[in-house]
Amino acid sequence: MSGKLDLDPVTVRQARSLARKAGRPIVKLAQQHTTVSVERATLRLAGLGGADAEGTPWVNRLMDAVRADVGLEHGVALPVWDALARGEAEDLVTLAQKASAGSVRFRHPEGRDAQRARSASKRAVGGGIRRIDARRRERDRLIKKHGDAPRTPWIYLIVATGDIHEDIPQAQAAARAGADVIAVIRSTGQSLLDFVPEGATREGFAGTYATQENFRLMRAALDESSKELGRYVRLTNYASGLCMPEIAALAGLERLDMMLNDSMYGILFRDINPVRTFVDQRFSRQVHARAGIIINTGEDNYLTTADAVEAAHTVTTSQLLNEYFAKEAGLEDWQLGLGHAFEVDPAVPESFRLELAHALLARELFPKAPLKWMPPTRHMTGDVFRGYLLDGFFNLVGAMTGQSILLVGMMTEAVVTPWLSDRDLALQNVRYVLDAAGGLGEDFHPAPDGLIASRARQVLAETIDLLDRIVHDSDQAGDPPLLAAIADGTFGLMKRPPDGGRGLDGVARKARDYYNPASELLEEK
Amino acid sequence: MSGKLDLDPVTVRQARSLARKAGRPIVKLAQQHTTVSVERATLRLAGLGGADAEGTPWVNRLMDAVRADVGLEHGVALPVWDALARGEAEDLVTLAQKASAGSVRFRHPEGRDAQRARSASKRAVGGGIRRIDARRRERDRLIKKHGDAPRTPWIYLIVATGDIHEDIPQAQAAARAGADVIAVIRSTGQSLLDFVPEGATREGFAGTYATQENFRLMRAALDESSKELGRYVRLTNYASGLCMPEIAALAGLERLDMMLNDSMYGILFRDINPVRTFVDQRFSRQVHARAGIIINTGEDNYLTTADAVEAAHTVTTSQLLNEYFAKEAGLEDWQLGLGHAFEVDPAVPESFRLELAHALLARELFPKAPLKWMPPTRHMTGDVFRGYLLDGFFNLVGAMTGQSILLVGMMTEAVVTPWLSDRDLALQNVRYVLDAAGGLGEDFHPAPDGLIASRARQVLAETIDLLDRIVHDSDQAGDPPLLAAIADGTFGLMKRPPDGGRGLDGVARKARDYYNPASELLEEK
Amino acid sequence: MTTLVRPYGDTTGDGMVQISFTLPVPHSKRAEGAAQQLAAKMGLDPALVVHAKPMGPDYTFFVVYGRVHHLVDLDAVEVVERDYPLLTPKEVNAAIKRSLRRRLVVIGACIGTDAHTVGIDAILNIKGFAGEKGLEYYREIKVVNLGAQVSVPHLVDRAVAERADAVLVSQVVTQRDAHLLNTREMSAAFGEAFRAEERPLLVVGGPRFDEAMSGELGVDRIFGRGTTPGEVASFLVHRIAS
Amino acid sequence: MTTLVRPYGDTTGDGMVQISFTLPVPHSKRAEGAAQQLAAKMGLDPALVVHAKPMGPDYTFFVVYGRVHHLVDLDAVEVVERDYPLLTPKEVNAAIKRSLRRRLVVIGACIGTDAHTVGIDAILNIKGFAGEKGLEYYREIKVVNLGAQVSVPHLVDRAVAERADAVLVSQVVTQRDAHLLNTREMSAAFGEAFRAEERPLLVVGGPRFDEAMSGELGVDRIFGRGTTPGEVASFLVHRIAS
Ligand code: B12
Ligand code: B12
Ligand SMILES: Cc1ncc(COP(=O)(O)O)c(C=O)c1O
Ligand SMILES: Cc1ncc(COP(=O)(O)O)c(C=O)c1O
Repeated sequence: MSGKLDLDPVTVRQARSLARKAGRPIVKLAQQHTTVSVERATLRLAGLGGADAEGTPWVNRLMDAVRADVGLEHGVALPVWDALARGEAEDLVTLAQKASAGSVRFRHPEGRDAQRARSASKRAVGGGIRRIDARRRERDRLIKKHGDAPRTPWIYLIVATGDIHEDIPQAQAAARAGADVIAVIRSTGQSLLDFVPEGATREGFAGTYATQENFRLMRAALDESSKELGRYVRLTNYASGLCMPEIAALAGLERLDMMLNDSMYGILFRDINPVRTFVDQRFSRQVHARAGIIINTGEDNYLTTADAVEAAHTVTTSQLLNEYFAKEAGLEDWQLGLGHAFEVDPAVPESFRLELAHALLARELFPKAPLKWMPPTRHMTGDVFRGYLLDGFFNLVGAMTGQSILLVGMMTEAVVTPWLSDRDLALQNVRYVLDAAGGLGEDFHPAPDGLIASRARQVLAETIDLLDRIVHDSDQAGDPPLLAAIADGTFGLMKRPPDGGRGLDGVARKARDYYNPASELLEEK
Repeated sequence: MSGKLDLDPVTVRQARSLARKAGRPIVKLAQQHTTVSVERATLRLAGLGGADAEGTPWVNRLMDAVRADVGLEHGVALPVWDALARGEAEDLVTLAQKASAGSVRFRHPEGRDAQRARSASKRAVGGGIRRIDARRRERDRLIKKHGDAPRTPWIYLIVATGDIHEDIPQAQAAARAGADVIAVIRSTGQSLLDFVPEGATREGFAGTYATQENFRLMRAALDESSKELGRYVRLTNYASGLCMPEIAALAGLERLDMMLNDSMYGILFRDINPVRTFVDQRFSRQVHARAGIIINTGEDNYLTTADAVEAAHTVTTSQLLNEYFAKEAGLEDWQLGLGHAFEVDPAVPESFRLELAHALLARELFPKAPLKWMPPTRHMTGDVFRGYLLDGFFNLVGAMTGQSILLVGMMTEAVVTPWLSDRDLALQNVRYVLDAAGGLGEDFHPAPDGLIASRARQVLAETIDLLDRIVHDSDQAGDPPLLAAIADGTFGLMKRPPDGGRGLDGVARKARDYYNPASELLEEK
Repeated sequence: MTTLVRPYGDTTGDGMVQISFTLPVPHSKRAEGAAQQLAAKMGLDPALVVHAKPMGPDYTFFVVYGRVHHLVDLDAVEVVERDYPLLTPKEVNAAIKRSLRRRLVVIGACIGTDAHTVGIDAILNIKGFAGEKGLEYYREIKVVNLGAQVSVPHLVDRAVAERADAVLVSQVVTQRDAHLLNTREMSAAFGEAFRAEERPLLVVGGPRFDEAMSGELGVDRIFGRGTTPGEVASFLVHRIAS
Repeated sequence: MTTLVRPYGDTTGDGMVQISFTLPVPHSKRAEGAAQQLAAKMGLDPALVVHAKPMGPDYTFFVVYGRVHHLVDLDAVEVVERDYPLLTPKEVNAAIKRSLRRRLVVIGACIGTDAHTVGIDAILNIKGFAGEKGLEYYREIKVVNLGAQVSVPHLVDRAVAERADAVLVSQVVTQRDAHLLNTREMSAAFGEAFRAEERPLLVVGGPRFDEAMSGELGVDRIFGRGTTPGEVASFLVHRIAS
């Protein structure tokens, strides 16, 4: 699956090097800051779970107390393990309880105390990392035992009832009907919560809360299904939002297999502060890298607010940036589920061939990445018959261009969150297309100067232009150029200034003596 | 659109020469016989229309009377115009009326009487032929005036209410919605009637009777639509059945534009006697040739009773035979709407690519013929969503292989005769596929040894085998080998012996002094 | 298991259904209101008109989603359940041999102007259907398949001539209730031609029959969509040879 | 034109409709009977179950076609028709200038956890919708677009601070009636924060609202699917500046 477009390798290299240029200052920025969620994730890796009677997680309670006493800039680890060493409590939960009752005071340890806290915290967090490692080995073992998805693209289906106990049978039914990957859609609003809810939940809107317990329940259910079906069924959830690092940690601990994790989605679509996002993103991806989790990026979303033809190059640009950030965080090619979508207005002449051009460009730019191919949403209407047809042609593009992860489209996209029957009909659609036309790639050879190849070249050229503009962008504060570009509305037509958005108050520039055992362990390897 | 399969020209020539070999004895047979319907068509061309009070057409009345007196083998012309010359009646209708009242006796004129009858009949029939010629010129004029269909494939839609007055608004609505060709489906059972009903009719089952008046009404309505829409909208009906020659004459007189006319459909699917069919077919095609009508053959039907993969080569074989018979009857390449269909079981792996192979084979074997591409019917179920999808992929094969006439498939195929909304949805489907993927042929290049090219070669090879078996077939009566092959169930799994089936009693071997002015005029040119 | 259920969209008991239809009115807000009214009369509440498409100047097509409050009472469902045992071909043959001491004679046909023979052939021809051989395969059944477009008088004549035990008739075209008209004509003709005790068993089949209508149509049994030859053979034995 | 109509399949008055739904029962003849029963309760007679597909061991999906006998009475259709004149931007500006003598202040937001801004942006942003410019384009309208996921208290505060004449709220997510809950919360909060005469005009919009529910939800107007900015501007002028 290479060379159908005959892309110029020099141009491709140029695109990557521009992405690196745009990304590097952001990485630096991320290295220089920490966030409340990074610190809470560290506590979670050290084994602190649970919540108080009001549902506020202990990690939040503890973090807030530490911050109140010594600030965020040194990290949570030294003050916490110093307190433990000082005998303030026998374990983390007790410490958190006492802290929230106001009966512990934290300090920033120095010298040998600091040394002692450092090694204790590293030991504790190391336990969590080892659990993640064990989960990863377990996944490998189960895949070997049950077998993997029978073919690519993997068939990726969502469940979204809002109630984990309705989600589970629906997910199992979907797996039985052929899904290789189940994604549990999250409740609206969760991404703006600055804490991760606890326990099994039944009250989500248009999605189910991401909680450790929900992760566990669903993973166990799908393990059952994997056994029954003789193939390992993957589970996906969302890292995005104000708690990216923590959710990434929980996903690793509960053996999720994929996570939605985009470098800019939170900024653009949830108005989360850009610095907060980039810091959280880097940490969360380091955790995913360790956990062997495949990330799913969110370029598809751009095309729900911007036009899919005009903005095609912003997708490519974002893919290159996501790739750069991901690799910098330690993810390997096989973990890069870069997103893109079938969102060209069906009324545009040759829309299908434009989709082929875009999809093939992504395929050939990222030949080893498990691309995530998203179905039409924006131009779906209440005409469910037309919708079913569009989904079929979306599936066909997926088959013809060798996409890796096929997010199954629903005919009721413009109407309701998917019904049981929608999912069944959608799978029937996918199966027909893959079985009947799966090999059509063999006969698909875009004419060298035909519409498809020209269009792909054009999008790549526009990408380079845009990246070039980004690396030369600037703002008065002297922020990294990518931040300035985001502020200008470059992506998805959303303008997000570096000092705007939610969660900025959870960011701190690291002090010189900042210490985080998780980062140390994750970067070691 | 040529050379994608790289067919061996020697093999192609061999196939055609075998078809000629199989067809020639049948043509001879046809030349040696006449039928009641050929003779009645001759009377219709001479201007005899109308029916008696019971609805029996005057042509039937007159024919039966002549036959009772002098037999069929001399033809109807000489006895009839001899009677007129003898002053038995002043015109054909009166003669028919008297004849059915038993007040005329017919004789077979000899010598100068015969000469006189011959020229009188030729003059009379010549009038009808001239009307057909005028209608053809009128069509050319209207196409020039209004414009032709904007692109290929032509979009071909059926109406089938059973009531001409419901058909008309539906046909006009369909034209407005984009149909280039309207076909009025015929009532069940009409093809077995040995007469053509008269007048405007409202009582068909699953189709509307083919009558001269219905033809006229619908053509007038579509002329109106053509004017309104600025493109000439074509009208199709069915010649097939026991009255093929007469309906062909009426179609020419009423400026229909296409006619269903297959060399073997009547034999196989209506159990009409093979000799009757071949004789009627030849005459009717001579009329179509003169009228500038495009024929639609019926190979698609084979795949409703036989398996579309196993029997693919019977379609190709029949196409070659239909081509041979058509050209022998004077039709030109642009008039050969050879039929084929998207009927491979969707559950067969690579079914879509098999369809591509079959459709491309037809396209490349008959590069100048306006191929008629028929939608899935057999594997349609009550799952209308799935049906809508299959129709989309059918449309795509049509676009990718350059089909000329696209018979629009309906999602309710397995449920009801098409509803107004089915037709609208179906057109939306066609439009999407043609607009979005119409140019995909540019990028479609079957790998030389890939599945598609190999499959096409295989079908062609099986065709040659079959034709070879046909030309070497024989039966005890010494019938032409093709008749023997039909008796063996070679086509559509139907076994039809040469002396079985309906309508045999309407066939006669021509006497030495047989005369038919219509044949003479039609063969002159 | 409870015997009262509701449609299931996304959660138990949500009652969600989809409907589509055309109204002979030009598209407008009022037309959408009319669609809503119809949906309400069908029991949808709330009813969401999610798609309205003008088809020419006089018609509008609608897609509606909504919740119905009707309960489906599984206990009240009346279906023509198979009330006879399903036999293997061997058992069928044995039963016929035992009780009739001659071959059972079956005549098959598509009557009226219906020319759809695939269905009746699926029941009669050796080739069969869904992996089951057709009745011709049964040693103890004599099959006379008359094919398509057989007139009722001709069918009666042949039934008399062949001393048929059962007459199997297929009807696929249902437009304007063609299948019902033809079936009634057929059963009436057999009623006239035979004394009640001597009348052959009358069986009709086709994909769009309502299996519960046999009484109304004057036949002994109706077989619908997806019937297999084994079911038919078992029924014949049950009624004629046991 | 007659005011009583029926659905149109293929001929006038045939009453034909299509429905589909899932029942939480394993596939069986009984299940098909259950589907038939539901269709009958919806008024289909005859009802033809043309497709039944098992979805796992516990559910079956059905497609049913049939004739409904309900009549649609066009006269009885109640729709929220536009009861105000449609103005051009020029006329809107002129009317505001004339009657308010200051700019009309509009606040827009997606409230609750809803983050679908495309709809409200289509109404507010200059770019507009369906070829019409959005309210920002109107010289005499001041638009404050708060964006997505705005909490109700925050919205009320801003309305007070900006002395808003109208508050425009969008709700797209409807699962578990999120849009209704949020709208009710919003109207209640405004009811508490303002005296009746001083309360800004409350307008909500989104593709799945029932436009007839404004009374029930305590708002002044609901706009549905396909609303254009001009309609909204004209309504505001009609209610505030005339
Ligand atoms: C194949 C086919 C044809 C072939 C028939 C070839 C042949 N020799 O049979 C051809 C191409 C000739 C044909 C022609 C026409 N057809 Co046709 N055809 C079909 C098609 C595609 C499939 C039918 C089929 O073979 N099904 C497979 C068999 C195995 O299933 P079955 O018939 O249901 O049989 C099963 C059961 O019902 C039962 N069964 C059936 N009969 C009996 C009898 C007994 C005694 C028993 C026990 C059981 C039994 O057992 C069988 C096995 O399970 C359908 C559409 C569809 N996908 O269903 C249209 C369809 C049936 N045809 C239709 C029409 C209208 C026609 C025409 C009238 C169109 C026209 N005006 O030209 C013509 C004329 C035919 C005529 N005079 O009757 C309509 C009928 C509409 C309606 N509901 O009234 C359909 C539904 C298509 C459509 N939507 O318009 N057709
Ligand atoms: C674009 C889109 C998104 C984008 C939104 C980007 C953005 N900035 O808005 C993204 C990708 C972020 C997104 C995310 C989600 N989405 Co979304 N999304 C859509 C989509 C594809 C199109 C909506 C749209 O933009 N329509 C175009 C606009 C112009 O139309 P409109 O909203 O109807 O607005 C018009 C009128 O209604 C009216 N109007 C609307 N508001 C107002 C307000 C006023 C005052 C007035 C006067 C008029 C008015 O005027 C507008 C112009 O005519 C729809 C599916 C579809 N095809 O409809 C799903 C859809 C709305 N999304 C849905 C869901 C569930 C989600 C998620 C919750 C999924 C999840 N759990 O992750 C998330 C989270 C979002 C959240 N927290 O709310 C569901 C809602 C299901 C339901 N009925 O409850 C839908 C229907 C898809 C589905 N079938 O599941 N989504
Ligand atoms: C990368 C990414 N993250 C998260 C989400 C879901 O967003 P949220 O849970 O914030 O509503 C999406 C949307 O599909 C996405 O693409
Ligand atoms: C060539 C041809 N003739 C006639 C028909 C229609 O048959 P009839 O009118 O005999 O039922 C068909 C079927 O579609 C056909 O393909």
